[in-house]
Amino acid sequence: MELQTTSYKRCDVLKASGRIDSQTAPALEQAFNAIVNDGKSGIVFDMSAVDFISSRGLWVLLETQKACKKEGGKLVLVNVAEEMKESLDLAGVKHFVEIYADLITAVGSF
Amino acid sequence: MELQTTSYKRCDVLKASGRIDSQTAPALEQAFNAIVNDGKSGIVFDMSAVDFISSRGLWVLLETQKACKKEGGKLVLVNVAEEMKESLDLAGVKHFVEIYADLITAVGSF
Amino acid sequence: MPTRKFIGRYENLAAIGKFVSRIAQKAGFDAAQVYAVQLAVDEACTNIIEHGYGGEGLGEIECACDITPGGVTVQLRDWSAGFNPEDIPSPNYTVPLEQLKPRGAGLYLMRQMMDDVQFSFDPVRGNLLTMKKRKTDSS
Amino acid sequence: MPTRKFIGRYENLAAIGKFVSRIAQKAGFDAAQVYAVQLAVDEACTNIIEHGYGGEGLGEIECACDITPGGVTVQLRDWSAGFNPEDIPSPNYTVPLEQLKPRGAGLYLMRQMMDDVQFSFDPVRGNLLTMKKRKTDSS
Ligand SMILES: Nc1ncnc2c1ncn2[C@@H]1O[C@H](COP(=O)(O)OP(=O)(O)O)[C@@H](O)[C@H]1O
Ligand SMILES: Nc1ncnc2c1ncn2[C@@H]1O[C@H](COP(=O)(O)OP(=O)(O)O)[C@@H](O)[C@H]1O
Repeated sequence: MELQTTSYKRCDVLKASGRIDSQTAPALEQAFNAIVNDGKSGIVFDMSAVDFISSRGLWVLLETQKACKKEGGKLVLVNVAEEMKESLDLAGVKHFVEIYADLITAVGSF
Repeated sequence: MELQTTSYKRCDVLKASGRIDSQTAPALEQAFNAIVNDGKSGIVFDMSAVDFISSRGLWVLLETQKACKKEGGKLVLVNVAEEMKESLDLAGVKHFVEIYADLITAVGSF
Repeated sequence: MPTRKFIGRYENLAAIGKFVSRIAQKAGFDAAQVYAVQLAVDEACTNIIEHGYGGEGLGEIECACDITPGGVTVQLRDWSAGFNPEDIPSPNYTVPLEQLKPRGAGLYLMRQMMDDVQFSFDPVRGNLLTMKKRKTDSS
Repeated sequence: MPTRKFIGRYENLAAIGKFVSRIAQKAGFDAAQVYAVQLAVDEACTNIIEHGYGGEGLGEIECACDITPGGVTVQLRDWSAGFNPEDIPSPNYTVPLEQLKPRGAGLYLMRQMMDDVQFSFDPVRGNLLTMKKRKTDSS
């Protein structure tokens, strides 16, 4: 898994590539925490290059959402591959996190 | 020339296609005015599909910038074709209007 | 049945996922179904490592996977203490976000992703988790 | 010299632009140079319609364009009253935005886009605007 953050005026875009599983989820968690600890609570998670995300990764998203909401912001997802949508739904992510179809709309939602 | 507006939380993206000359610039002017009269002063002008813009069109951009700034907002440009950049410079547009390379950065600047 | 043995470490999850995905692909499953098989297996292996063995590098996982007339069967064997799957409640997402506990989706996802999930526990021959996914008309 | 006559209407600007662009392309100009020729001609024709004839549909524009050994030459002829180009100041962009007057970039752009811009005024044979763009080493 690789991570890359781009900062905009009202949100940071974190883009991950590869697999998010029990091995790699801690690094993702750290990257989200780094943004939130920096005082920024608007985050777009760009999943266009994510091949796989297990429940361990999905919990990272939900915990990040908790932290963002607490600071008056939000986490949103963008470019979620069709085949992983069902698991995002089953793991509760869809209830708690907005999912956008493209990056412009996601960034434009802040 | 064709026009299309997409609204985001803090800006509207106006995308034009085709030629902007003395024939078509008035329609562009109207479209910008409609946004500003709607109380919205954050505008991204997406020029990715603009083939040509004469000084008549460039003045529309500068007048729109005046109107946006007056309301505390701004007009920014995005996806300006390489061959038209010199004329934007010579007609003063580059002095008064930010130019972004991609739509996400442009929307993210609001 | 094609069978491979892995040390119970998270770094092996990618290889395990690739192993079962390839077979699911060969079985003619579509992208969403292949993903479902990989996800169920990843969740199961994570549980074996985390809850069964109680940590990384403390035991092995044997992964067998094959195409069957009805679809695909995956068998995961481990030599941990075992548990009672009946005791595990489904996750509850009807609570407000702040009250959500970051736990308990794995078993639920396995059961949703696969058509049949069976545990059998044997202190000698090891615990066997058998998961089957059927090829439906749409695949 | 390939020559075409157009009614002085803004809706004809696209056709005039296409006519000169094609020839500039054939001359081997790159995209920026072709664009420059088209822009200069568009500005000139807009001025003839707006300032020369004082409105649309009130006179004709004859557009001649050809490849020369040195590059491309465009000639625009109209039968309006004429003006003194020496009297026209260059635009000034060093003022604050609010003080900017939305006027006076046309002539300036023509001179910047082309290497040579010559006006000649003749009440009988019409006014002739001759603009030349040289092929430089880079093109
Ligand atoms: N292989 C296993 N060995 C022992 N306990 C297990 C195993 N798999 C699941 N469990 C038990 O079931 C519970 C629920 O598992 P699961 O749904 O995957 O969620 P989580 O792993 O997030 O707790 C675990 O907390 C654990 O107590
Ligand atoms: N063909 C023309 N006939 C008469 N007057 C012209 C012509 N072209 C330019 N002018 C004069 O020169 C001025 C500057 O022209 P220009 O630089 O194109 O800016 P603009 O058209 O925006 O005023 C015009 O306002 C007009 O007075």
